[in-house]
Parts: sequence; structure tokens; C-alpha cells
Amino acid sequence: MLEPINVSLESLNLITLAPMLIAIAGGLIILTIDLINKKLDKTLYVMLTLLILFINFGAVLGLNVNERGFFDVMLIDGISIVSQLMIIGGSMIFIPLALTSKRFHEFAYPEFFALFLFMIAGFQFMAASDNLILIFVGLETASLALYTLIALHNRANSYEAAVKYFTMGAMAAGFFAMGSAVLYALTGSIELYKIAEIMATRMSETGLMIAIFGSSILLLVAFGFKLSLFPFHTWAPDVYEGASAPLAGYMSVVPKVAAFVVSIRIFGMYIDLGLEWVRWTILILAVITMTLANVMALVQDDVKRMLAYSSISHAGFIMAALALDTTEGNTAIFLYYALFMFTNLGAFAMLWISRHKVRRFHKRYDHPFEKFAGLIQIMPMGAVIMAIFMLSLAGVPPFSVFWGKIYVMQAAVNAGYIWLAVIMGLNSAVAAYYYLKLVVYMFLKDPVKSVDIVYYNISKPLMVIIGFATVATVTAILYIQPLVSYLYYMISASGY
Amino acid sequence: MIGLSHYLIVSAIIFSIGLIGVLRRRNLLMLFFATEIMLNAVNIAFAAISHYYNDLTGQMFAFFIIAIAASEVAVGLGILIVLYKKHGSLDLDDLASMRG
Amino acid sequence: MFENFITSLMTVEGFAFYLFSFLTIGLFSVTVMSKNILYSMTSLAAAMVLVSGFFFLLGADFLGVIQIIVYVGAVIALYAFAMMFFDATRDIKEKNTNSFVVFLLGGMSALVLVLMFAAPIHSNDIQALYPMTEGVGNAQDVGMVLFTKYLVPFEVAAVMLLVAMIAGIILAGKKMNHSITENMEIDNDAKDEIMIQKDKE
Amino acid sequence: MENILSILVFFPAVAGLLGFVVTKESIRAYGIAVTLVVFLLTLWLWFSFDMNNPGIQFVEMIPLIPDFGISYYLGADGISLFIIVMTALMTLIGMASMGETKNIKNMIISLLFLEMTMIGVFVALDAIIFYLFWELSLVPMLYIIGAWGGPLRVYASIKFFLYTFTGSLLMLVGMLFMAYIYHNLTGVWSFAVTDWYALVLPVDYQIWLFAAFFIGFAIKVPMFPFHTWIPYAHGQAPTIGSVILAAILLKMGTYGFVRFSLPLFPDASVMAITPIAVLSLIMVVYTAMIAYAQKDMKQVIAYSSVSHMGIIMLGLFAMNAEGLGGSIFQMLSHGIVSGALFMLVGMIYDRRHTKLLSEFGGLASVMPKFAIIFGVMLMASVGLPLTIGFVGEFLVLLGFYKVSPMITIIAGTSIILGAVYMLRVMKLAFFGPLNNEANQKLKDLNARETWSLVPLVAIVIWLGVYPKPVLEPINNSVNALLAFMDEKAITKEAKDMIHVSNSFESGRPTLSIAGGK
Amino acid sequence: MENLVYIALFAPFAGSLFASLFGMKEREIFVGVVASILIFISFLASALLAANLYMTGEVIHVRMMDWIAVGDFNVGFGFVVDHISVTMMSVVTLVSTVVHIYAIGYMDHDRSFNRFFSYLSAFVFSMMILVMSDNFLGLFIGWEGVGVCSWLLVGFWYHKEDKPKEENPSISPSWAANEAFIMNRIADLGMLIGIFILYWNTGSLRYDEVFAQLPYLSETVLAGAAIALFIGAMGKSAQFPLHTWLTDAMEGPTPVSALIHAATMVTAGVFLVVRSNPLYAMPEVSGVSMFIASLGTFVAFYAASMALVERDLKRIIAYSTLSQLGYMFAAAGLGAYWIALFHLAAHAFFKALLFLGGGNVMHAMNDELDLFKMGNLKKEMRATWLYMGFASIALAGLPPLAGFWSKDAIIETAFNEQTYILWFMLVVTAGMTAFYSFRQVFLSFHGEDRHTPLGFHPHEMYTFALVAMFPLAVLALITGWFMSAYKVFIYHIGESVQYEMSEHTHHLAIYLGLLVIFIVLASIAYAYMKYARTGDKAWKRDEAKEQGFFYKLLKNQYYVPKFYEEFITKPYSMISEKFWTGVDLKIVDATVDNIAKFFYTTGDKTRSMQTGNLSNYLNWMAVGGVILLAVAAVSAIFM
Repeated sequence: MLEPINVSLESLNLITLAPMLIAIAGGLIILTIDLINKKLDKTLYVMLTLLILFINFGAVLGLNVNERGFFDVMLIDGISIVSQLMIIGGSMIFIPLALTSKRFHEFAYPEFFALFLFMIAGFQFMAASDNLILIFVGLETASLALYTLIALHNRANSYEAAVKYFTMGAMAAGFFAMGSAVLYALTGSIELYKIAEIMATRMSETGLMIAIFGSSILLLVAFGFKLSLFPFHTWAPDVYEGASAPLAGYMSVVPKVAAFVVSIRIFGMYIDLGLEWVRWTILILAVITMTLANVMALVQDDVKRMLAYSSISHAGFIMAALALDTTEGNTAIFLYYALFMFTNLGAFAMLWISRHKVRRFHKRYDHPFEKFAGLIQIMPMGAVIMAIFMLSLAGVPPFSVFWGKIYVMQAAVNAGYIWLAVIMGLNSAVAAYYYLKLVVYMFLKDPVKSVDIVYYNISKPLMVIIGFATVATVTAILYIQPLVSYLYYMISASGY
Repeated sequence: MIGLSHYLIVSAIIFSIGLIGVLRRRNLLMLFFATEIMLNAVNIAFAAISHYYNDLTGQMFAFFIIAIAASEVAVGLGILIVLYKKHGSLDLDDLASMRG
Repeated sequence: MFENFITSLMTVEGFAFYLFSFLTIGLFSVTVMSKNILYSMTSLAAAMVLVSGFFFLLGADFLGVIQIIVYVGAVIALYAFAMMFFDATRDIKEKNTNSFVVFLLGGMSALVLVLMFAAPIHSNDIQALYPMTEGVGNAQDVGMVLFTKYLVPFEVAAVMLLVAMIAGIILAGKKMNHSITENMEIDNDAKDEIMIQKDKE
Repeated sequence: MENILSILVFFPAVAGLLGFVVTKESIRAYGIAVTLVVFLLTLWLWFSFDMNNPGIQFVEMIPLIPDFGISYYLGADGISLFIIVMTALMTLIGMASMGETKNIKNMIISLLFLEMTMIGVFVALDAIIFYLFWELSLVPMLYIIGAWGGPLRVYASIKFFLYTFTGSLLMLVGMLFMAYIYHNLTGVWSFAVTDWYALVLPVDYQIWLFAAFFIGFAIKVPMFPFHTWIPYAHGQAPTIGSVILAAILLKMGTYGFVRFSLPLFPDASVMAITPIAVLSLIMVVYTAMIAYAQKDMKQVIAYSSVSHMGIIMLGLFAMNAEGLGGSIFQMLSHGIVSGALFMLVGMIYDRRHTKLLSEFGGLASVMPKFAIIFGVMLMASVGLPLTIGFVGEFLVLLGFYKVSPMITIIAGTSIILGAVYMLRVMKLAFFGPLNNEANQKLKDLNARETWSLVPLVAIVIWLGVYPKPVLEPINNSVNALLAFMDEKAITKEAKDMIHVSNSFESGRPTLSIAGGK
Repeated sequence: MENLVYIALFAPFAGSLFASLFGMKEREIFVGVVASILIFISFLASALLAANLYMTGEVIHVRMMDWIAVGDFNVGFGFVVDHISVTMMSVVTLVSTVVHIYAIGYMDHDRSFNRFFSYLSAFVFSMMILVMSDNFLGLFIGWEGVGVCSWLLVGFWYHKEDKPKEENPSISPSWAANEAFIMNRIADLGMLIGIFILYWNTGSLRYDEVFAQLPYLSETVLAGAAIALFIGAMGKSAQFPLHTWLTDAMEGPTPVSALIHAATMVTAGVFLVVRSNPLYAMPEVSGVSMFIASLGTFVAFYAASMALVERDLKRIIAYSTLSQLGYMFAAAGLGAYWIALFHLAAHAFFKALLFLGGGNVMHAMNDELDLFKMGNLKKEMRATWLYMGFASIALAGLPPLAGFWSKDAIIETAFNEQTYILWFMLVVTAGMTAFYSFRQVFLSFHGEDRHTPLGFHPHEMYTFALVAMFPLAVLALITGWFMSAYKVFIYHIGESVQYEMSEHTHHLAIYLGLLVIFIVLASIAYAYMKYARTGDKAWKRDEAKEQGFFYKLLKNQYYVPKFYEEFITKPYSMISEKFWTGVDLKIVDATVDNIAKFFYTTGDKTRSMQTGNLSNYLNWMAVGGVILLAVAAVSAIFM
């Protein structure tokens, strides 16, 4: 007979669950409100979501570092707090982008906001656990919600995007499951800290290395997919193109943060075990990713697609930092994303406000370069802001991404990978070309058609968001210091 | 005696069959079948490891994988339906408007 | 090796294992290879039932039951409905090009995975975290763990299912038929766009 | 005003921001007023500069990102002082003489931002802050070239941007590595150049770091194989763009060598003497010859810039006060002279909308003032004594003679080849009969143009006759730099080289006799 | 006294500035007058300084201000008035004064009259810096200054068109000006190198300090410095092979030729050698000195030979200048620095006179310079005839005119040094000099009247200009008489300038002199026979002779300009063009562009990887995964 189990409520440390529960509860509230009154419109939901996220944010801030909860399933360490904050922060920037002056399909659904909140909860679970099951379930929750959000944009491209993302995601899920199975077979555990312990004892056994490497590769396929690492990146440009602009921007940051947290936990473990092979595999893939994506971004005709490739390239950049497996490297990941978030979301938001319902400039693309030709003459402010985002992405100081870049490069140098820093530098130079291309179109060319207005979709909330992103991008130099020290403290506190 | 490896190898083979299916199939519905096969293969592995380690965790994992697979089917079919409404086809080869 | 095979066939467990193995592998192959979606689906369903056989064989009774209920009962049913919706009973014309590469890849992955699993992965030193309790039914055992340790994933899975449900409902729903995104009439300001954007020339 | 440097850096930027409010009609006056104030501030800086102090003055240091070791660290010494003054001057004059009318507001605002970045580069003592301004300077320049330039402007501006950007990214890696070494040795993060100075690096590190910094600076200078962006940039840029580019932006590269490469890597610098001298020689001779073959007036001056930068580079690696001081002086002189030449070409372009030499001839007859000022600048450019051009060039060659007589002789051909291509321009454009009808009704310089050039002419002659006020602080700082390099060098070869290039050869033991005392 | 130094130096500068104020205005006579007066003041100051120096023997050093001071290098504007510089100052200012006054008349009709005076005075200023400076760098300022002024003045008529070389060997004033400038620059590089050598070995550039260090220097250093400085001198003084610019420079207005290309600037090279006499007198550099002497002798002969067949009046005088410069270098190279300097002064007077006379002819003939189009001009231009004849006698070296004394001393020196080959050549050259001088005089002023049929109506120059030339004529006469006085004067400088004939030569001096006089007279007689007679025996052009090899060789200046054209100018253009289009654009730039293009085309190619087909994407993913797995397996097995 089984013994009844006595568990004290305190030992469960339920507070660790609070942030996710808030998000889930928020989603349920939205669904309920919708059931009660069908006539409410998106402004309410956007603000509700924002408020829920706000509470969520506060709840995360209130967490103590290095706690476990709920039978040790929950792991609240530094990176989980940091990443949750970033996830929520990114979401808070994203969600007001629904308040465009034009109507778009997805925002007509209250379910959109519920799904969005569930997705955030999923990401938070991914970040706040080292239990592979919870990671997997959280991942899938978030992913499934995300597929839906993409499809909800409701046009041919977005279905295609959703299908592509979904199918490849399903395959990646298979690989993840398989990888977990191998780890489980190797260690009898699915909790990463346990796995690390047991694996360390089994490292010397003969004939096991193939399984260890194999498990790392299976997991790498799964997370390489999420992080759009070569050669698992192929979905990214199409999905970004098919999704609405803000969602594309969102996808290039928030899901990746969550995925990076897990990657740090998993691959950090492998590298800590002394498996240089894993490090080199990741490094090589990262280098290929950043280079290839850069090269492909060069030839794009559409700004959004170009930004998609650039996001891949940035991800490769950061993946390289991950492979360093130093505290600095891991700090660099978060710093980079924190800074990249403002800029990239800002850039995508700029695309969003220039979204027309009809494709006037190109048969296929919503945002071909021609659309922005001569923008400085039409809307100087818009052009300048867009240029700032582009320069920031290109890594021109003092804009935000530059600081992330030098931190990553410094981390590489400190870890002794000077060649990596050089490659990063050269890649940034290549990347500068395509960012510059947009700047060139905006500032140096004359308008293709005599268009009076490009930012047709703009509204006050969007202006606020973009303004905020701009300020955050431009004044990065002022807040880097507290940001870095906070991140470094959090990450070193969690032992990475 | 049937050892753990036996099960795992079966699992591996089934996983590969699933993989082949994913690669080979051009019809989305069939492709989804193949992903199910892959997940099932993993389930076998988990159950087997669980059995041989006398540990319930593996079964837990398998349990959740089943849940995930089911959810995926629901979402996947939802997407397929909208796609079909728009495209009238589930063939992958018709689905390449975004490229380059 | 072969002797080993024969001897293990002699046992019930061994026999069942090999039987299930060959059957599942065969059926899954049919699923993957068949041109007819109906065959494909039927063999999938059959194979999934057989997979549950493995579970029973491995003492994971609860899992086996779930497998049958969820897969055969829910998933396959869903597929069947979908199939009818798509009117996909007819033979599907697939251009299965590059099949050599596909099989090579499949073969290679099988080879590597088999190599991996053929490694002495099993260790006797491993202490089970949640050992199966003697004399307790598997379902009870599983329940115990599921509702303590894995309560959170369980709840998250519930959310996931909720997500899937909502997703399925809204995606398949009627509201998706008219796209606000693309349809300008729905938009109150649609006129503006035309007006504002008129070319100057 | 202890924080004069900050004021100098941020005043133009703030003014640029406020400039958005000013209307199109008043913006030019606004721009001139702002740059005038900046120029007056730089003059104030000059007069409050302690000439006898060879060290860094007006230091401002605010820790910005202590965790990275980045701080807002500004300061000026004798080397940067005059480059700052020249920056302000050339911006002022360039703006005053500007003939552009299209999108004038954007132009003025870009120029103000550009001025901020340029001054920033020359006062920054923190590597990252230096890099920040360095990179940022590309942006307004990109816009200026790309928006107001000639038919190939987009190509030219992108080439300019990407080329420099690429080089400086490698330099950035060098900086990061330098900080890393500093951290390793001291346990503290710092990007402050003055902190780095204290480091004594092993030679192989020095070589690699030197190479990294070299790429960044060499592209900017531009040194020989990396120079091809400049004909495009100059050829396509509007007048003001060329003026700023030639006068100031190129100096960033050479300044970088003085500020970073020489004091940080003395041994590597000594080792690099020969390769750099060879590259410089190619620059001097090869580009001078190319300049001779040009059909476009502006291209001649563009290539001549490269040629002159070769001389400057040579001087930097002379490892003696004569060469180094001369080189820094030559930076100023080249800034003013080439700036003026570009302005002159711009003025003729404004009238005729062509820069092709074949379109001109006999201009001296219709535009005597123009011809005279061009002649003065030409003579300064070919290094005529008592013009600003001579002092620097002479000192550089004098200094380098000690290092290598042979190289100096070849480099000295610059005084011949320079005369060859410049006189060709003079002859083709200004001399001969006035055959082209389009030229016959050309108006001579108007008051605005004249008065923006006259100060330059005055400076050209003043500093040619009496360079002491400028040379003295440069000399102090340069001597301090050399003494520092000597002290810091670890290899015997480097020490010997520095000693040798700083001593006289004769049997006479002391240096008590200095000419003319 | 210091004030006098400054007055002497800056009066011309003031004149130049004054004139330049009116530079773009219409002709104003007073500009010329003021400039002339200021130059005259400078002359007075120089004369007073000379007198003072003569009386007191006190050398004046002045340091005006610092110039360049970096590191150990410290050079200021310092001036010295010693025996050498005061000689030059007096000569320069005197000739300048005359030329200035003369130019008021000569440039009367030119619309750029004012500009001309500003240039001319600026030239004098530069020349004064050159001669007065107490250090090499100051000398270099003047050196370059005179170069620029010469450029301005030669190219004074910049608006003239380029002509083919067959029509006008100097192409155009602007061309000639550029040629002169660039040629000089080549030499200036040598001079700079010399300065570098001296600086790095002595630590100073002041004459006295440098010379004080000389004994401590090694032979290579001394020789290097001597050679380098002499290269500089070669350019300015148009010694072979840098001589071609001088004849082309005749494109400038004639007063310019008189002042710059006869009396002052071209002698700067000689001045430099004389100034650096302690260096050249060092026994270690005797080889260099010998070379200087030989080159000088060669140039003397070489230039004289070309003058024999020249038809252009001014070019003949230019050749004769070249030739006389050769004499000076011969003297300097042989160690007779004071004789060189003396010849320099004497030559300045009569050569300026000759040029101004030529200017009169040109003025009269509407700028026609072809001797073959003149003849019997003496009937219209008596004064000019007298001046030119007188100057030619001086040039030819007949006693008691200046040329005789100084040139004879040089020839004697060559004999005295037992360099008989040089002596012989110099003697021959003396004969040739007499011949071509008088050929020119006879062709223009005597013989048949060839100009009237061609429609020329010559007229005499303004009287004031003729009067202004008078002092030169006087000096051409009397200078030679003061030779021994000058010797005493200049011997104060120091041992190195002191040069005495040996006993042996002293005895033979009278015979040597007579020999030369005989040769000169014979040459003049021959010239008279050939060119001066009228009627039946009047000179006719001999076409056949003009086709002869030697005639053509001489006429084409030994094909040296052609050589430069073909082997330097044209290849330079060609290589430049090739460097630009072939190397810079096609290789250097193309490499950069190709790197960029490489990335772009790679992007274009890899773009096809993104087929848009999901199946492909899945394949990519699977291929990636499986390959990585395989690699993992392989590396695990081999580890």
C-alpha cells in the first residue's frame, strides 16, 4: 500500500508558481469576460493583458533567488528571474502594438489575448524549471499558442507560416523527446541537476560517449530549431514574413530568451562536464548561422524578411556566447537580448505602423525597400527613428545593440576565443550593409511613388511604444551599468 | 532475455521510420501521422527505461508526451483546416509562396 | 545472437516483444509508405494499439490504457474527422522525390540511434527517484507521483490542452472565413487608405 | 570651465537637436552661429591650455559602465588640441562657404552632429568612447555624401561606410583584447587609454594588437591598399563633405596611431616602421602618379590627399620628435590646405556643374581672385616654404631621414610629384587661352566665398611663417610621448631604434648646439 | 646697422605688397615707380652695409624670430651680412633696381602691369632672403621663393596658347613656367637631402655652426652633403642635365630674364657653393669639387656650342648665361670661390645689360626674336646697339671690360690647377662665346636689313629705360678694375675662399691672357666676316648646312629635351594612366568590390536554399540532425 504523503504547504513554496498562475488566471479571466460580454473590444483586452503582465512582472521581481518549489520542479534561480522579467517585459512592449489605427484580424479575438497570456506562462515555465517534463510541457504550451497566434493573422501567408512552423516544431518536439529519453536512459533522471551529477560519475565508462554526444545532438536539434540555428533555421524567414510584424519582432526575442535559458541549462551542463566537442559543435553552428544568415539577408528585397534573417544572425551571435559557457558569456546572452529587444521590437513596430492592407509596392511583400524610399522627405521623424533602429542593429555606438555586441565580443575574448570575436566583428560589418540599405533607401533615394504617408497604421499607443523603444535604444549607455551588474549578479548567483 | 537495449532499438527504428515519414510525405495530414510515430517511438523508450530502472519518471514523461501529442493534433488540424479553406490543398509542394 | 533470439522467443515476454516489434514496425512502415491515406491511418491506429502492448509488457498499465484512449480514441478520431473534411479518402498524389536521400537519412539515423542504444546505457548504480512500489497497481503508483511531484506539469498540460482546444475552435471557426486583415470593407477607415495614398501625379 | 571639452562635444549635438525647430530660411545662420561659438570655445581652449605641460589637460572622468571599465573620459594634450581647433575651424568655414541649397536644414543638422563626433574622437581618452565617436562620425557623413553627392553617391557613401566600419570592428576586437589583458594583469577592467599606457606587453601581443588597430586606422587614413574608397567618397561627396572628410575625418586615422598604436605598442611600432614606410612610399609615389592621370579636378585633390597622408604616416613612424611633430603639424596643414582646395573646386563646380579639367582653361583671366587663392593653396600643398605645407613636410622628411635615408629620398619625390600634378591642374584649368565659351562669363568669387577662404589663406601663411605657437605644445607632447615609448619599449631593438633616431651621428658628444640660438 | 639689414630685406617685400594691392587694377605707373624706389632703398641699404663691412670688417648677425623648433631642431629667421652675402645683396639689388625701372617702360602696355611689379619685387625679396640667410633652411626659403616667383614671372603671360614643339620649343609660358618649377623641384630634393645630412650630423643648420663641425665629420657624410647640396645648385643654376628649363624660361617677359635668368636666381647655385665653401674646400670632398669643376666646364662648352646655331635672340643670351654659369662652377669647383663670386657679380651686370638690350630689340620688333628676321637695326636703335655691343664685348672677355678680368682669372685658375683639359675647353669656349655673341650682334644690328621687307618698323626704347641701363654699362666696364680690391675685401671671410695663383702661373699669366684675347678677337673677326657684311657678301642662310648632322644636333639641343619628352614625360603620363585605370581601378579597387560581390553572390546562391518548400526545410533539419548525429557517433567512437 502506498503511504499517504504529507506535504506542508510551506515546503511547496507556492510563491514560485505565482507569476505563471497570474498569467494563466489572467488568460482565464479574459476568456470569462468574453463569455459574459461579446461586444467588448480589443482596447479593453490589451489593457487587461498589460495589467496582468504588470502584476506578473511584479510577482517575478518579488521572487527570491535560488529557490526551488513544488517538489523541486520549480527552479527559481537568477537566470529564471531575469529571463522571466525579459519575457514579460518584451510582452509588455508587444501587446500595445495591437492598438493600431487599422483593424487586423487577430486582435478581434479576445482569445488572442488569452492565448498570449498562456503562451507567456508557458515560456515562464520553461525558464523556471530544470525538469525536462515541465520544460517540454511549457515549451509546447507556448509553441502551440504561438502557432495559433501566427495563423490568426488570417491570410494565406500566415497559414503557410503557421504550418511550416508547426510541422518543424513537431519534428523538433520529437527530437527533444528522444534526447530526453537518452538522457533518462543514461542517468535515470530527468532533472538537469541530477542528470549532471550522475552523468559526471558515468563519464569514464567506456562506450557511453556515443550516447552522451547523441543526446546532446538530439537536444541541440530541438533547441537549434527554437533558436533558429543553422541548419534548423529555415522556418524563421518564412514564419517572420507570414506573421504580423509585431509578432515577428516578438518571436525574434521572447521565445528565444526562453529557449536560451533552457539551452544554457542543458548545454552549459554538457560543457561543464568537459565535453569540448559539444562546445565546438555549437560554436561552429553558431558561426555558420551568423554568417549564412547575414549573407542571405544581404539579398533580401523585403525589410521584414531582411530583419528576419538579421534576427537569425543575431541569434547565432548569441549562441556563440552560449558556447563560451562563462558567466560573462551567459550574462552577455541576456544583456544582448535585453538591448536587442528594444531595438528589434522597435524596428518591427516601425514596420507595423507602415503596414498597408494592400500591397501597393510589391506583389508579394508588405515592406519592400522601395516603400521606404525617400522617407526622410515624407516623414523625417519616422525615417530618423527607423534609421536609429537600423544603426543600432548594425552595432553602431552608442545605440543599444552595440553594447550587447561588445559585451559578447568581450566575453569571447576573455574566454580566449579571439578568432570568434574577429568573426563576429566581420559579420557585423557584413550585416551593416543590409541595415544600411534601408537607411540608404530612406535617406538617399527619392520616393518611388509620390506617397504622402507611409506610416498609415500609426496610433498614439504605438507612438508611445516606439518612442519608448527609441529612448531605450538611444540612451542605452546610461542604463547599461545597472543592467549589467544586475544581470551579472543574478547569473553568477545561479552558478552559470 | 529481452533487455533494455531491445526496446530502445525498437524505439530507435520506429523513430527513424517516423523520420522517414516526415521527410517523405508531401501531404500534411500524412506528415502529421509521421510525427505521431516519432513521439510514439519515444514513448516506448521511456516506458522501457522506466521499467528497467524501476522508476516511474519515465512513465510520467511518456504520459506527458501523449498529452502533448494530442494537443499538437488539435492545433495542427485547426491550422490545416484554415489552410485548406484558403488553399484547397494539403500538398506541401503547393505551399511555397514564401521563399528566398 | 541468433540463439539468443530463439531462446528469448521461447519466453512469453520475449515472444510478445518480438511480435509487437515486428508488427509495430511493419504497421508504422505501412503508415509511412502507403499512398492511400485510409490505409495509412488504419495502420497507424493499429500500430498505436500495439504500442500500448509494449506498455503493458513493460508494466506500465496506466500508460497503455492512456495510449489506447488518447491515441486511438481521440487522435485517430480527430484525424478521421479531418480526413473526411479534407475529402482525402482518394489516393493522394505525392511527388516523393529524392526518396533515396530520404531512406539514406532514415537509415543513417536508425543506425546511429541503434548504435547509441546498443551502448551499455543501462547502469545498475542508478537509484530510482520514484521507484515503483511493490504490490501497488501501476495506476495508483502513477497517480501518486503525478499528483505530487508532477502536479505542476500536469496543470500546465491542462493549460496546454486548453490552448489546443481554443486554438482548434477558433482556427476552425467561421470567423476565420472573413479576414479582417485583408478585407478593407470591414475596416472603417478603409477609405482613408485609398484617399491618403492616391498618387500625386 | 573645467568641463570645456564636454561642452565642446555636446554643444554642437544639442544645437543640432534644437536645429530641428529652426526654419529653413534661418538655419544657415543658425549653423554658422553655432559653429562659430564652437570655434570660439576651441580658441578659448587653446588659450587656457598650459603650453608647458606636455601631459593631458582638461581631464574629465566619469565612470560610465564600471563593470566594463568604460568611463566618460576626456582630455586634450598638445597633439589633440590643434586638431580640435582645426575641426571647429574647418566646420565653421565649410559651413560658411557652403553653396548647397537643397535640404539645407538636414545638411546643417548633420554637420552639427558630425562636428560633435569629430571633436569627440579627438578628445576621447577612453577607447570605447573613442570608438563610439569614431563610428558615429560615419553616419552623418554617410548621409552627407549619399544625399547631396554626385551620380554615384549611394555607392560611394556605402563604400565609405562599410569600409571604415569593417576596419574599425577589427580595431574594436583589438580594444577588447587590450582591456582583457589589462584585466588579466591588474584585475581591473579599464578602457582608459592612460591606464593602458601603463601596460608593458609582450612583443607577440603587441604585434597582434598593433595589427588590429592598424586595420582600423589604416583604412581611415587611408593607407595604400585600403585607399580606394576615398576617390569615390571625394568624387561623389558635396563640397562640404569633401572638405570635412579630407580635413578632419582622415586625421582620425593618423591621430589614432599617435594616441593608441605608438604609446601602447612601442616595440611593435618599431617593428612596423619598415612595412609602414613601404606602404607610405607607395601612397606617396603611386597615388601622386594616379593624381596626375585624373581628368576630374576633385579627384586630383582626392588622390593628392592620399599622397600627403603617406607623408604623415611616414612621420608618425620616424620615432623622433622631428618626424612625429612634423607629422602632427602636417595633419593640420593638410586639413586646412586640402579643405581649402576642395572648397575651391566646389566653388567652380557650383558655377559650371562640372569638375572636368577638359572643360576649363584660362580661368585665371576671368576669375583672378579665385586663381590667386587656388595658387596659394596649391603652393601650400606642394610644400612651399613659408606656407603651412612646408613645415610639416620638411620635418617629416627630416625626421625620417634619420631612420632611412633611402626611403626619405624616395618619399621626398613627393615634393616633385606633388608639383607635377598640382601644376598640371593649374595649367589646364587656369592658364592658357579662355577657349570654352561657357567659361567666359564666369563670375569671380563673391563676398561669402572670398571671406570664407581668406581666413584659410591667412592661416596658411601665418603658420607657415610662425608655426611656433602650434609647434611648441605639439613638441612638448611629442617629446613626452617619445620618452614614454623609450621607457616602455621592452626589446633592445626598439629601444635602440628610438635612441638612434633621436640622436645625432657626429662624433660630437653633446647636443648643446641647436641651430639658431 | 640691424635696421639697415631689415630695410635691405623688407623694402622689396613692401614693394611687392604695395604692388599687389593694385594687382587686379588697371595699370598704374606709380606702382612701378614706388616698387622701383623701394628696391633702390634696398640697394642703398645694401651698399651702406657693404661700405660698413668694408670699413669696420664687422659681420652682422641678426636673428629676427623663431621659425621651426621641434625636438632638437631649432631654426629661426636669422640673417648674416658678411662679405659673401653683401656682395650678392649689392649685386642683386642693383640689378633689380635697374630692371625695375626698365620694366616700367618695357611693361608699359601690359594690362597686368601692377601684378608684374608685385611679382618682381617679391622675387627680389626672396632673393634677398636667399643671400642673407644665416642658415641653410633660410636659404632654402629664398631658394623656393625665387622658384615660385620665377614660375609666376615666366608664366606671366599665362593666357598664351600651347604651340607644338616644332613651332615653339618652349610650347607656352605656362608650360615653360611649370617646367622650370618642376626641374627646380627635382634639384631641391637634393638640396633638402643635403640639409638633412648636415642637420643629423652637426645638429644645426646655421652656417657657422655647421662649418665648425665639418672637421669632425666622416668622409661619406661630407661627400654626401656636398653632392646633395650641389644637386640643388645644379637645378637652380641650370647645370646639365637640369638645364633645359632655362632656355624655355625665356618665354617670360624680358626684364624677368634679365633679372632672374641672368643676374640673380640662376647664380644662386653658384652662391650656394661659394656660401658652403668650407664644405667644398674640405680635402675629403675634393672629388666632388673636381666634379663640379668638370661639369661646369662641360656646361660652359656645351651651352656655348648650342648658342652657335641658335636663331632666337633671347635663347642665345640664355645659352650664354648657361655657359657663364659653367665658368663660375668651374672656378668654384677648382677652389677659387672668390673668383667665381666675382665673375658672378661681373656677369650679372653685363648679362643684365645684354638682356635688357635684347628686350629693347624685342620691344622694337613686336616680340619677334628671330635673328634671321632682323639685320641692320643699328640705324633705328643706336643706343641699344651700343649697349649690346658693349655688353657683348664684356661677355666675350676683352679688356678692359669686366668680363675679361673675371673670366680670365677663371681660365688662369684652371691652368693653375693643372687641369689642362679644363683649361683648354674653357679657352675654346671663350672663343665660341665671342663668336656667338657677335654673331648675334652682327645678325641683328649689322648686315642687310631683313626686317623692313617683313613689315617691321623698329623704334628705340623709352629714353628713361635707356638711361636706367646706363649704370649697368658703367659697371660692365669698371667692375673688373676692382678685382684686387675685392680680393682683399673677401679674403676676410676666411682661409677657404682665399685663392692665389702659384708662382708658375703668375709668370705665364700675361701670355695666357694674350692667348685668350687673340682667340676672342679672331672669333669676333670671323663673326664679322660672316654676318656683318652687306651687299654681295651679305650673309645668306645656308639650307644645306642647316640639314647637316652637327647643325641639327646643336639646333635640337643635343636632343636632350626630346629625350626628356620621350623617356620621362610621356612614360610618366602613360604609367600614371596605367596605375589609375589598370592598377587602382582594376586591381586594388576591384579586389575590394569583389569581396563585397562575393558576399552578395553567395547570398544570392544560398538564397535558393530557402526554397519555401516545407519538405525541403524538414530535409534540411533532418540532414543537419542526422549528420550531426553521425559526426557525434564517429567522434565518440574515435575518442
